[in-house]
Amino acid sequence: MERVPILKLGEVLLVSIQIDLQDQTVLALQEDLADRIVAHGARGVVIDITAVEIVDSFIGRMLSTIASMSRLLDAETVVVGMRPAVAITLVELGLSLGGVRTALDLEKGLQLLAGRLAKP
Amino acid sequence: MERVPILKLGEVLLVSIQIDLQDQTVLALQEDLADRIVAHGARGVVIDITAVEIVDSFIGRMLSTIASMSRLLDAETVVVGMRPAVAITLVELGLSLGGVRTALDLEKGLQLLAGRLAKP
Amino acid sequence: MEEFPIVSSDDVVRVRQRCRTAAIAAGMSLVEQTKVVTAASELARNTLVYGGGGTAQISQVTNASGRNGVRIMFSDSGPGIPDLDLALRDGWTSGSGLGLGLSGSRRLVDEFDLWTEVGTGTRVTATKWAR
Amino acid sequence: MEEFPIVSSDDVVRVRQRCRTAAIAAGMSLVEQTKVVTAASELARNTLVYGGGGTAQISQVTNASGRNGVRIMFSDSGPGIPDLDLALRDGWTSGSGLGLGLSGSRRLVDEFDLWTEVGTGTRVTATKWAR
Ligand SMILES: Nc1ncnc2c1ncn2[C@@H]1O[C@H](COP(=O)(O)OP(=O)(O)O)[C@@H](O)[C@H]1O
Ligand SMILES: Nc1ncnc2c1ncn2[C@@H]1O[C@H](COP(=O)(O)OP(=O)(O)O)[C@@H](O)[C@H]1O
Repeated sequence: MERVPILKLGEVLLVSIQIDLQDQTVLALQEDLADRIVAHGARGVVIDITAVEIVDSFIGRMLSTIASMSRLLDAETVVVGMRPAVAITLVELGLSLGGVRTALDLEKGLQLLAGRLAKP
Repeated sequence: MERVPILKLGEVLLVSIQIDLQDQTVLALQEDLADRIVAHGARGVVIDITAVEIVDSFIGRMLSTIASMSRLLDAETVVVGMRPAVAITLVELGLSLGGVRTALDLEKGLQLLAGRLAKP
Repeated sequence: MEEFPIVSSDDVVRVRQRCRTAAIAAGMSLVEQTKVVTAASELARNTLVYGGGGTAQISQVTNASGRNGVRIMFSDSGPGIPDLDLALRDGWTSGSGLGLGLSGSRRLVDEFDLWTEVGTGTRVTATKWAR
Repeated sequence: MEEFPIVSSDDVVRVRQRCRTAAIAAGMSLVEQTKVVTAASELARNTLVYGGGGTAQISQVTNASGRNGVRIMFSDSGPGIPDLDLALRDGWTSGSGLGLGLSGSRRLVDEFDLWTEVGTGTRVTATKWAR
Protein backbone atom coordinates (compact mmCIF):
# COMPACT_ATOMS: atom_id res chain seq x y z
CA MET A 1 0.00 0.00 0.00
CA GLU A 2 1.25 3.48 -0.88
CA ARG A 3 1.15 6.20 1.76
CA VAL A 4 0.43 9.85 1.11
CA PRO A 5 3.29 12.06 2.37
CA ILE A 6 2.55 14.83 4.87
CA LEU A 7 4.73 17.95 4.74
CA LYS A 8 5.18 20.50 7.49
CA LEU A 9 5.15 24.23 6.72
CA GLY A 10 5.45 26.02 10.04
CA GLU A 11 2.22 25.41 11.94
CA VAL A 12 0.51 23.96 8.88
CA LEU A 13 0.55 20.41 7.55
CA LEU A 14 0.35 20.05 3.79
CA VAL A 15 -1.04 16.96 2.12
CA SER A 16 -0.83 16.85 -1.64
CA ILE A 17 -2.62 13.86 -3.09
CA GLN A 18 -0.78 12.72 -6.19
CA ILE A 19 -1.92 9.12 -6.50
CA ASP A 20 -5.12 7.31 -7.32
CA LEU A 21 -6.33 6.68 -3.77
CA GLN A 22 -6.97 3.16 -2.62
CA ASP A 23 -9.32 2.76 0.35
CA GLN A 24 -6.56 1.56 2.68
CA THR A 25 -4.41 4.53 1.75
CA VAL A 26 -7.30 6.82 2.66
CA LEU A 27 -7.67 5.24 6.10
CA ALA A 28 -3.93 5.37 6.72
CA LEU A 29 -3.84 9.04 5.76
CA GLN A 30 -6.52 9.90 8.32
CA GLU A 31 -4.57 8.18 11.06
CA ASP A 32 -1.21 9.61 10.02
CA LEU A 33 -2.66 13.11 9.95
CA ALA A 34 -4.20 12.81 13.41
CA ASP A 35 -0.85 11.67 14.78
CA ARG A 36 1.08 14.44 13.06
CA ILE A 37 -1.32 17.20 14.14
CA VAL A 38 -0.75 16.23 17.75
CA ALA A 39 2.97 15.53 17.38
CA HIS A 40 3.66 18.93 15.81
CA GLY A 41 0.92 20.92 17.49
CA ALA A 42 -0.22 21.89 14.00
CA ARG A 43 -2.96 24.52 13.79
CA GLY A 44 -3.87 24.03 10.16
CA VAL A 45 -4.10 21.33 7.50
CA VAL A 46 -4.21 21.94 3.75
CA ILE A 47 -5.30 19.07 1.54
CA ASP A 48 -4.41 19.74 -2.06
CA ILE A 49 -6.61 17.72 -4.43
CA THR A 50 -5.54 19.48 -7.63
CA ALA A 51 -4.36 16.14 -9.03
CA VAL A 52 -7.38 14.15 -7.86
CA GLU A 53 -9.54 13.07 -10.79
CA ILE A 54 -12.51 11.71 -8.87
CA VAL A 55 -13.88 12.04 -5.36
CA ASP A 56 -16.32 9.25 -4.61
CA SER A 57 -18.26 8.85 -1.37
CA PHE A 58 -15.37 7.11 0.37
CA ILE A 59 -12.86 9.84 -0.45
CA GLY A 60 -15.49 12.51 0.22
CA ARG A 61 -16.06 11.06 3.64
CA MET A 62 -12.32 11.15 4.27
CA LEU A 63 -12.33 14.90 3.63
CA SER A 64 -15.19 15.39 6.11
CA THR A 65 -13.59 13.12 8.69
CA ILE A 66 -10.26 14.90 8.47
CA ALA A 67 -11.99 18.27 8.86
CA SER A 68 -13.95 17.15 11.96
CA MET A 69 -11.08 15.26 13.47
CA SER A 70 -8.63 18.12 13.07
CA ARG A 71 -11.17 20.50 14.61
CA LEU A 72 -11.23 18.22 17.67
CA LEU A 73 -7.46 18.54 17.78
CA ASP A 74 -7.65 22.34 17.43
CA ALA A 75 -6.50 22.54 13.83
CA GLU A 76 -8.43 23.87 10.87
CA THR A 77 -8.60 22.04 7.54
CA VAL A 78 -8.87 23.60 4.08
CA VAL A 79 -9.31 21.56 0.91
CA VAL A 80 -7.79 23.26 -2.12
CA GLY A 81 -7.73 22.71 -5.84
CA MET A 82 -10.97 20.84 -6.39
CA ARG A 83 -11.57 20.40 -10.12
CA PRO A 84 -14.83 21.77 -11.50
CA ALA A 85 -15.84 18.35 -12.84
CA VAL A 86 -15.27 16.84 -9.41
CA ALA A 87 -17.41 19.50 -7.73
CA ILE A 88 -20.31 18.92 -10.15
CA THR A 89 -20.08 15.16 -9.70
CA LEU A 90 -19.98 15.40 -5.91
CA VAL A 91 -23.19 17.37 -5.86
CA GLU A 92 -24.95 14.90 -8.12
CA LEU A 93 -23.66 12.04 -6.02
CA GLY A 94 -25.34 13.68 -3.03
CA LEU A 95 -22.30 14.77 -1.05
CA SER A 96 -22.24 18.37 0.07
CA LEU A 97 -19.11 18.19 2.29
CA GLY A 98 -20.88 20.45 4.77
CA GLY A 99 -18.19 21.04 7.36
CA VAL A 100 -15.29 21.25 4.92
CA ARG A 101 -13.69 24.63 4.12
CA THR A 102 -12.42 24.99 0.57
CA ALA A 103 -10.19 27.44 -1.27
CA LEU A 104 -9.29 27.83 -4.90
CA ASP A 105 -5.63 26.91 -4.67
CA LEU A 106 -2.78 26.29 -2.27
CA GLU A 107 -1.92 29.98 -1.96
CA LYS A 108 -5.50 30.98 -1.09
CA GLY A 109 -5.75 28.08 1.33
CA LEU A 110 -2.61 29.10 3.18
CA GLN A 111 -3.82 32.72 3.30
CA LEU A 112 -7.07 31.58 4.83
CA LEU A 113 -5.26 29.64 7.53
CA ALA A 114 -2.79 32.47 8.15
CA GLY A 115 -5.72 34.74 8.94
CA ARG A 116 -6.87 32.31 11.55
CA LEU A 117 -3.45 31.60 13.05
CA ALA A 118 -2.80 35.30 13.54
CA LYS A 119 -5.57 35.30 16.15
CA PRO A 120 -4.54 34.13 19.61
CA MET B 1 -17.43 5.31 43.38
CA GLU B 2 -14.28 7.29 42.65
CA ARG B 3 -14.49 11.07 42.27
CA VAL B 4 -12.39 13.16 39.91
CA PRO B 5 -10.48 15.87 41.80
CA ILE B 6 -10.87 19.52 40.79
CA LEU B 7 -7.89 21.83 41.29
CA LYS B 8 -7.97 25.61 41.47
CA LEU B 9 -5.35 27.69 39.61
CA GLY B 10 -6.30 31.33 40.14
CA GLU B 11 -9.51 31.95 38.22
CA VAL B 12 -9.29 28.59 36.45
CA LEU B 13 -10.46 25.17 37.56
CA LEU B 14 -8.37 22.26 36.39
CA VAL B 15 -9.76 18.76 35.99
CA SER B 16 -7.31 16.06 35.02
CA ILE B 17 -9.00 12.76 34.32
CA GLN B 18 -6.72 9.95 35.39
CA ILE B 19 -9.13 7.08 35.83
CA ASP B 20 -11.29 4.92 33.61
CA LEU B 21 -14.53 6.87 33.92
CA GLN B 22 -17.59 5.13 35.23
CA ASP B 23 -20.93 6.72 34.33
CA GLN B 24 -21.70 7.74 37.90
CA THR B 25 -18.30 9.41 38.21
CA VAL B 26 -19.07 11.39 35.07
CA LEU B 27 -22.37 12.64 36.47
CA ALA B 28 -20.79 13.51 39.81
CA LEU B 29 -18.02 15.46 38.06
CA GLN B 30 -20.54 17.61 36.21
CA GLU B 31 -22.29 18.49 39.44
CA ASP B 32 -19.08 19.10 41.38
CA LEU B 33 -17.80 21.41 38.67
CA ALA B 34 -20.97 23.48 38.55
CA ASP B 35 -20.77 23.93 42.31
CA ARG B 36 -17.11 24.88 42.25
CA ILE B 37 -17.46 27.35 39.37
CA VAL B 38 -20.06 29.23 41.37
CA ALA B 39 -18.30 28.86 44.73
CA HIS B 40 -14.98 30.22 43.38
CA GLY B 41 -16.36 32.55 40.74
CA ALA B 42 -14.12 30.67 38.29
CA ARG B 43 -13.84 32.13 34.78
CA GLY B 44 -12.30 29.13 33.08
CA VAL B 45 -12.27 25.33 33.18
CA VAL B 46 -9.59 23.12 31.69
CA ILE B 47 -10.37 19.44 31.28
CA ASP B 48 -7.22 17.46 30.63
CA ILE B 49 -7.99 14.16 28.87
CA THR B 50 -4.39 13.25 28.03
CA ALA B 51 -4.78 10.02 29.99
CA VAL B 52 -8.22 9.15 28.64
CA GLU B 53 -8.07 6.15 26.32
CA ILE B 54 -11.60 6.27 24.98
CA VAL B 55 -14.37 8.83 24.78
CA ASP B 56 -17.69 7.17 24.11
CA SER B 57 -20.99 8.98 23.63
CA PHE B 58 -21.61 9.24 27.36
CA ILE B 59 -18.24 10.84 28.09
CA GLY B 60 -18.49 12.95 24.93
CA ARG B 61 -21.80 14.27 26.10
CA MET B 62 -20.25 15.12 29.46
CA LEU B 63 -17.68 17.31 27.69
CA SER B 64 -20.44 19.13 25.79
CA THR B 65 -22.57 19.48 28.91
CA ILE B 66 -19.72 20.90 30.94
CA ALA B 67 -18.91 23.39 28.16
CA SER B 68 -22.52 24.59 27.93
CA MET B 69 -23.10 24.60 31.63
CA SER B 70 -19.95 26.58 32.40
CA ARG B 71 -20.84 29.09 29.67
CA LEU B 72 -24.13 29.69 31.49
CA LEU B 73 -22.11 30.34 34.63
CA ASP B 74 -19.80 32.72 32.73
CA ALA B 75 -16.81 30.42 32.57
CA GLU B 76 -15.16 29.08 29.44
CA THR B 77 -14.17 25.42 29.05
CA VAL B 78 -11.23 24.07 27.10
CA VAL B 79 -10.61 20.37 26.60
CA VAL B 80 -6.92 19.58 26.24
CA GLY B 81 -4.81 16.56 25.36
CA MET B 82 -7.21 14.59 23.20
CA ARG B 83 -5.37 11.63 21.72
CA PRO B 84 -5.34 11.29 17.93
CA ALA B 85 -7.00 7.87 18.06
CA VAL B 86 -9.76 9.27 20.26
CA ALA B 87 -10.42 12.13 17.82
CA ILE B 88 -10.76 9.78 14.84
CA THR B 89 -13.02 7.44 16.79
CA LEU B 90 -15.27 10.26 17.99
CA VAL B 91 -15.81 11.42 14.43
CA GLU B 92 -16.69 7.93 13.25
CA LEU B 93 -19.00 7.47 16.21
CA GLY B 94 -20.82 10.58 15.01
CA LEU B 95 -19.89 13.02 17.74
CA SER B 96 -18.44 16.34 16.67
CA LEU B 97 -18.43 18.07 20.09
CA GLY B 98 -19.64 21.22 18.40
CA GLY B 99 -19.53 23.71 21.25
CA VAL B 100 -16.36 22.41 22.87
CA ARG B 101 -13.10 24.36 22.53
CA THR B 102 -9.99 22.24 22.32
CA ALA B 103 -6.27 22.85 22.65
CA LEU B 104 -3.23 20.66 22.22
CA ASP B 105 -2.09 20.51 25.82
CA LEU B 106 -2.51 22.06 29.23
CA GLU B 107 -0.14 24.94 28.48
CA LYS B 108 -1.94 25.91 25.27
CA GLY B 109 -5.31 25.55 27.00
CA LEU B 110 -4.29 27.88 29.82
CA GLN B 111 -2.90 30.38 27.29
CA LEU B 112 -6.19 30.35 25.46
CA LEU B 113 -8.10 31.06 28.66
CA ALA B 114 -5.60 33.71 29.74
CA GLY B 115 -6.25 35.53 26.46
CA ARG B 116 -9.93 35.54 27.24
CA LEU B 117 -9.59 36.48 30.89
CA ALA B 118 -7.38 39.47 29.98
CA LYS B 119 -10.37 40.99 28.19
CA PRO B 120 -12.70 42.91 30.46
CA MET C 1 -15.24 -5.50 -23.81
CA GLU C 2 -12.89 -5.94 -20.92
CA GLU C 3 -13.52 -8.14 -17.95
CA PHE C 4 -11.53 -8.37 -14.73
CA PRO C 5 -11.89 -9.60 -11.19
CA ILE C 6 -12.57 -7.39 -8.17
CA VAL C 7 -10.98 -9.04 -5.18
CA SER C 8 -9.01 -6.25 -3.53
CA SER C 9 -9.14 -2.49 -3.25
CA ASP C 10 -6.37 -2.30 -5.89
CA ASP C 11 -8.94 -3.64 -8.31
CA VAL C 12 -11.29 -0.77 -7.51
CA VAL C 13 -8.54 1.64 -8.54
CA ARG C 14 -7.97 -0.35 -11.73
CA VAL C 15 -11.70 -0.24 -12.56
CA ARG C 16 -11.57 3.55 -12.36
CA GLN C 17 -8.60 3.72 -14.68
CA ARG C 18 -10.10 1.39 -17.29
CA CYS C 19 -13.43 3.14 -17.09
CA ARG C 20 -11.67 6.47 -17.68
CA THR C 21 -9.93 5.08 -20.77
CA ALA C 22 -13.22 3.81 -22.17
CA ALA C 23 -14.96 7.11 -21.42
CA ILE C 24 -12.29 9.07 -23.27
CA ALA C 25 -12.50 6.66 -26.20
CA ALA C 26 -16.26 7.18 -26.31
CA GLY C 27 -15.65 10.93 -26.71
CA MET C 28 -17.11 11.97 -23.37
CA SER C 29 -16.58 15.44 -21.95
CA LEU C 30 -14.49 15.78 -18.81
CA VAL C 31 -17.59 16.07 -16.63
CA GLU C 32 -19.16 13.00 -18.21
CA GLN C 33 -15.95 11.04 -17.72
CA THR C 34 -15.78 12.10 -14.10
CA LYS C 35 -19.38 11.06 -13.48
CA VAL C 36 -19.10 7.60 -14.98
CA VAL C 37 -15.75 6.92 -13.33
CA THR C 38 -17.16 7.99 -9.95
CA ALA C 39 -20.15 5.68 -10.44
CA ALA C 40 -17.80 2.83 -11.36
CA SER C 41 -15.79 3.45 -8.21
CA GLU C 42 -18.88 3.26 -6.01
CA LEU C 43 -20.21 0.11 -7.65
CA ALA C 44 -16.85 -1.65 -7.66
CA ARG C 45 -16.44 -0.97 -3.95
CA ASN C 46 -19.89 -2.43 -3.26
CA THR C 47 -18.96 -5.56 -5.22
CA LEU C 48 -15.86 -5.91 -3.08
CA VAL C 49 -17.28 -4.98 0.32
CA TYR C 50 -20.83 -6.33 0.20
CA GLY C 51 -20.61 -8.88 -2.63
CA GLY C 52 -17.45 -10.42 -1.21
CA GLY C 53 -15.67 -9.78 -4.52
CA GLY C 54 -16.80 -10.39 -8.08
CA THR C 55 -16.26 -9.27 -11.64
CA ALA C 56 -16.30 -5.99 -13.55
CA GLN C 57 -17.04 -5.65 -17.26
CA ILE C 58 -16.42 -2.42 -19.12
CA SER C 59 -17.58 -2.05 -22.70
CA GLN C 60 -17.92 0.65 -25.30
CA VAL C 61 -21.40 0.77 -26.74
CA THR C 62 -23.14 2.62 -29.56
CA ASN C 63 -26.87 3.19 -29.72
CA ALA C 64 -29.25 3.16 -32.68
CA SER C 65 -28.68 6.84 -33.36
CA GLY C 66 -24.92 6.40 -33.39
CA ARG C 67 -24.18 7.85 -29.98
CA ASN C 68 -21.20 6.36 -28.19
CA GLY C 69 -21.17 5.42 -24.57
CA VAL C 70 -19.70 3.23 -21.85
CA ARG C 71 -21.43 0.34 -20.15
CA ILE C 72 -20.16 -0.95 -16.83
CA MET C 73 -21.36 -4.14 -15.24
CA PHE C 74 -20.52 -5.50 -11.81
CA SER C 75 -21.52 -8.99 -10.71
CA ASP C 76 -20.94 -10.97 -7.60
CA SER C 77 -22.18 -14.19 -6.01
CA GLY C 78 -22.59 -12.56 -2.62
CA PRO C 79 -25.56 -12.44 -0.27
CA GLY C 80 -27.79 -10.30 -2.51
CA ILE C 81 -29.91 -7.38 -1.35
CA PRO C 82 -33.02 -8.28 0.66
CA ASP C 83 -34.73 -4.89 0.43
CA LEU C 84 -33.89 -3.12 -2.78
CA ASP C 85 -36.06 -0.07 -2.16
CA LEU C 86 -34.22 0.55 1.06
CA ALA C 87 -30.79 -0.04 -0.50
CA LEU C 88 -31.54 2.48 -3.25
CA ARG C 89 -32.46 5.15 -0.74
CA ASP C 90 -30.07 8.07 -0.17
CA GLY C 91 -28.24 7.61 3.08
CA TRP C 92 -29.21 4.02 3.76
CA THR C 93 -26.35 1.64 4.47
CA SER C 94 -26.26 -1.79 6.07
CA GLY C 95 -22.57 -1.25 6.82
CA SER C 96 -20.57 1.80 7.68
CA GLY C 97 -20.79 3.69 4.39
CA LEU C 98 -22.61 6.92 3.62
CA GLY C 99 -25.40 5.08 1.79
CA LEU C 100 -24.83 7.10 -1.39
CA GLY C 101 -23.18 4.45 -3.58
CA LEU C 102 -26.26 3.00 -5.27
CA SER C 103 -28.52 6.05 -5.17
CA GLY C 104 -25.72 8.43 -6.14
CA SER C 105 -24.28 6.34 -8.96
CA ARG C 106 -27.77 5.90 -10.36
CA ARG C 107 -28.00 9.71 -10.65
CA LEU C 108 -24.59 9.90 -12.32
CA VAL C 109 -25.43 7.64 -15.29
CA ASP C 110 -28.15 7.52 -17.96
CA GLU C 111 -29.32 3.93 -17.52
CA PHE C 112 -29.18 1.89 -14.36
CA ASP C 113 -30.30 -1.66 -13.85
CA LEU C 114 -29.96 -3.71 -10.68
CA TRP C 115 -30.67 -7.41 -10.48
CA THR C 116 -30.32 -9.19 -7.16
CA GLU C 117 -31.44 -12.38 -5.48
CA VAL C 118 -30.88 -13.18 -1.86
CA GLY C 119 -28.39 -16.03 -1.58
CA THR C 120 -27.43 -15.83 -5.26
CA GLY C 121 -25.80 -12.49 -5.84
CA THR C 122 -26.09 -9.05 -7.33
CA ARG C 123 -25.52 -7.58 -10.79
CA VAL C 124 -25.55 -3.87 -11.51
CA THR C 125 -25.41 -2.54 -15.07
CA ALA C 126 -24.99 1.16 -15.76
CA THR C 127 -24.64 3.00 -19.05
CA LYS C 128 -23.61 6.54 -19.78
CA TRP C 129 -23.79 8.15 -23.22
CA ALA C 130 -21.49 10.82 -24.57
CA ARG C 131 -23.44 13.96 -25.41
CA MET D 1 -13.34 -16.64 25.21
CA GLU D 2 -14.20 -14.69 28.31
CA GLU D 3 -17.68 -14.20 29.65
CA PHE D 4 -18.82 -11.91 32.43
CA PRO D 5 -21.96 -10.33 33.74
CA ILE D 6 -23.00 -6.72 33.18
CA VAL D 7 -25.01 -5.63 36.16
CA SER D 8 -23.43 -2.33 37.17
CA SER D 9 -21.53 0.50 35.55
CA ASP D 10 -18.31 -0.96 37.00
CA ASP D 11 -18.87 -3.84 34.64
CA VAL D 12 -18.96 -1.46 31.68
CA VAL D 13 -15.49 -0.27 32.69
CA ARG D 14 -14.31 -3.86 33.00
CA VAL D 15 -15.66 -4.69 29.52
CA ARG D 16 -13.56 -1.87 28.11
CA GLN D 17 -10.43 -3.12 29.81
CA ARG D 18 -10.89 -6.72 28.71
CA CYS D 19 -11.74 -5.65 25.20
CA ARG D 20 -8.55 -3.55 25.09
CA THR D 21 -6.47 -6.55 26.19
CA ALA D 22 -8.04 -8.73 23.50
CA ALA D 23 -7.53 -6.02 20.86
CA ILE D 24 -3.85 -5.72 21.73
CA ALA D 25 -3.46 -9.50 21.63
CA ALA D 26 -5.05 -9.53 18.16
CA GLY D 27 -2.34 -7.14 16.99
CA MET D 28 -4.62 -4.16 16.36
CA SER D 29 -3.28 -0.66 15.79
CA LEU D 30 -3.98 1.95 18.44
CA VAL D 31 -6.79 3.42 16.35
CA GLU D 32 -8.37 0.01 15.80
CA GLN D 33 -8.14 -0.74 19.52
CA THR D 34 -9.76 2.57 20.35
CA LYS D 35 -12.60 1.95 17.92
CA VAL D 36 -13.47 -1.53 19.16
CA VAL D 37 -13.18 -0.55 22.83
CA THR D 38 -15.45 2.45 22.23
CA ALA D 39 -18.01 0.21 20.50
CA ALA D 40 -17.82 -2.23 23.42
CA SER D 41 -18.43 0.59 25.87
CA GLU D 42 -21.55 1.74 24.00
CA LEU D 43 -22.99 -1.75 23.68
CA ALA D 44 -22.24 -2.69 27.27
CA ARG D 45 -24.00 0.44 28.48
CA ASN D 46 -27.07 -0.42 26.38
CA THR D 47 -27.12 -3.92 27.88
CA LEU D 48 -27.08 -2.38 31.32
CA VAL D 49 -29.43 0.55 30.78
CA TYR D 50 -31.98 -0.81 28.30
CA GLY D 51 -31.52 -4.58 28.68
CA GLY D 52 -31.66 -4.37 32.46
CA GLY D 53 -28.29 -6.10 32.67
CA GLY D 54 -26.94 -9.14 30.86
CA THR D 55 -23.76 -10.82 29.74
CA ALA D 56 -20.68 -9.86 27.74
CA GLN D 57 -18.53 -12.28 25.79
CA ILE D 58 -15.18 -11.26 24.38
CA SER D 59 -13.27 -13.61 22.09
CA GLN D 60 -10.29 -13.57 19.84
CA VAL D 61 -11.11 -14.80 16.38
CA THR D 62 -9.19 -15.63 13.20
CA ASN D 63 -10.73 -15.65 9.75
CA ALA D 64 -10.13 -17.96 6.77
CA SER D 65 -7.28 -15.81 5.48
CA GLY D 66 -5.50 -15.81 8.84
CA ARG D 67 -6.47 -12.31 9.97
CA ASN D 68 -6.91 -11.85 13.69
CA GLY D 69 -9.72 -9.98 15.29
CA VAL D 70 -11.91 -9.49 18.31
CA ARG D 71 -15.54 -10.49 18.60
CA ILE D 72 -17.72 -8.95 21.30
CA MET D 73 -21.18 -10.19 22.12
CA PHE D 74 -23.71 -8.66 24.48
CA SER D 75 -26.90 -10.44 25.44
CA ASP D 76 -29.73 -9.59 27.73
CA SER D 77 -33.22 -10.85 28.55
CA GLY D 78 -34.65 -7.35 28.57
CA PRO D 79 -37.61 -5.88 26.71
CA GLY D 80 -36.10 -6.17 23.22
CA ILE D 81 -36.27 -3.49 20.52
CA PRO D 82 -39.66 -3.02 18.85
CA ASP D 83 -38.45 -0.96 15.86
CA LEU D 84 -34.95 -1.92 14.84
CA ASP D 85 -34.68 0.47 11.88
CA LEU D 86 -35.47 3.33 14.19
CA ALA D 87 -33.06 2.16 16.88
CA LEU D 88 -30.24 1.93 14.35
CA ARG D 89 -30.78 5.48 13.20
CA ASP D 90 -28.26 8.17 14.15
CA GLY D 91 -29.65 10.30 16.93
CA TRP D 92 -32.65 8.17 17.85
CA THR D 93 -32.98 7.28 21.52
CA SER D 94 -35.92 6.06 23.56
CA GLY D 95 -34.16 7.27 26.67
CA SER D 96 -31.91 10.21 27.32
CA GLY D 97 -28.87 9.17 25.33
CA LEU D 98 -27.49 10.75 22.20
CA GLY D 99 -28.81 7.91 20.05
CA LEU D 100 -25.36 7.12 18.69
CA GLY D 101 -24.62 3.90 20.55
CA LEU D 102 -25.97 1.40 18.03
CA SER D 103 -25.43 3.38 14.83
CA GLY D 104 -22.03 4.65 15.91
CA SER D 105 -20.70 1.34 17.15
CA ARG D 106 -21.81 -0.27 13.90
CA ARG D 107 -19.61 2.20 12.06
CA LEU D 108 -16.68 1.47 14.34
CA VAL D 109 -16.52 -2.28 13.65
CA ASP D 110 -16.31 -4.48 10.55
CA GLU D 111 -19.24 -6.82 11.21
CA PHE D 112 -22.32 -6.03 13.21
CA ASP D 113 -25.26 -8.29 13.90
CA LEU D 114 -28.26 -7.47 16.04
CA TRP D 115 -30.87 -10.01 17.05
CA THR D 116 -33.82 -8.90 19.15
CA GLU D 117 -37.30 -10.08 20.07
CA VAL D 118 -39.78 -8.01 21.99
CA GLY D 119 -40.30 -9.57 25.41
CA THR D 120 -37.35 -11.96 25.00
CA GLY D 121 -34.21 -9.84 24.78
CA THR D 122 -31.44 -8.52 22.61
CA ARG D 123 -28.12 -9.87 21.40
CA VAL D 124 -25.55 -7.77 19.59
CA THR D 125 -22.46 -9.32 18.05
CA ALA D 126 -19.70 -7.15 16.63
CA THR D 127 -16.38 -8.13 15.10
CA LYS D 128 -13.38 -6.05 14.25
CA TRP D 129 -10.37 -7.33 12.30
CA ALA D 130 -6.81 -6.16 12.67
CA ARG D 131 -5.55 -4.68 9.42
N1 LIG E 1 -23.11 -5.97 -4.36
C1 LIG E 1 -23.88 -5.93 -3.24
N2 LIG E 1 -24.20 -7.08 -2.59
C2 LIG E 1 -24.95 -7.04 -1.46
N3 LIG E 1 -25.45 -5.91 -0.92
C3 LIG E 1 -25.18 -4.74 -1.53
C4 LIG E 1 -24.40 -4.69 -2.71
N4 LIG E 1 -24.31 -3.38 -3.10
C5 LIG E 1 -25.01 -2.67 -2.18
N5 LIG E 1 -25.55 -3.49 -1.24
C6 LIG E 1 -26.40 -3.09 -0.11
O1 LIG E 1 -26.98 -1.83 -0.38
C7 LIG E 1 -26.65 -0.90 0.66
C8 LIG E 1 -26.54 0.50 0.13
O2 LIG E 1 -25.45 0.59 -0.74
P1 LIG E 1 -24.82 2.00 -1.08
O3 LIG E 1 -25.93 2.92 -1.49
O4 LIG E 1 -23.73 1.79 -2.06
O5 LIG E 1 -24.26 2.54 0.29
P2 LIG E 1 -22.97 2.11 1.14
O6 LIG E 1 -22.01 1.49 0.17
O7 LIG E 1 -22.48 3.40 1.71
O8 LIG E 1 -23.45 1.16 2.18
C9 LIG E 1 -25.36 -1.43 1.23
O9 LIG E 1 -25.17 -0.96 2.54
C10 LIG E 1 -25.59 -2.93 1.17
O10 LIG E 1 -26.41 -3.38 2.22
N1 LIG F 1 -30.04 -3.98 24.77
C1 LIG F 1 -31.12 -3.25 24.46
N2 LIG F 1 -32.36 -3.62 24.89
C2 LIG F 1 -33.45 -2.87 24.58
N3 LIG F 1 -33.41 -1.74 23.85
C3 LIG F 1 -32.21 -1.33 23.40
C4 LIG F 1 -31.00 -2.04 23.67
N4 LIG F 1 -29.99 -1.39 23.06
C5 LIG F 1 -30.53 -0.31 22.45
N5 LIG F 1 -31.86 -0.27 22.64
C6 LIG F 1 -32.80 0.74 22.11
O1 LIG F 1 -32.21 1.37 20.99
C7 LIG F 1 -32.18 2.79 21.21
C8 LIG F 1 -30.99 3.40 20.52
O2 LIG F 1 -29.80 2.94 21.16
P1 LIG F 1 -28.45 3.76 20.99
O3 LIG F 1 -28.24 4.01 19.53
O4 LIG F 1 -27.39 3.03 21.71
O5 LIG F 1 -28.75 5.16 21.65
P2 LIG F 1 -28.83 5.57 23.20
O6 LIG F 1 -28.07 4.54 23.96
O7 LIG F 1 -28.21 6.91 23.22
O8 LIG F 1 -30.29 5.57 23.52
C9 LIG F 1 -32.18 2.96 22.70
O9 LIG F 1 -32.63 4.24 23.07
C10 LIG F 1 -33.12 1.82 23.12
O10 LIG F 1 -34.46 2.20 22.93
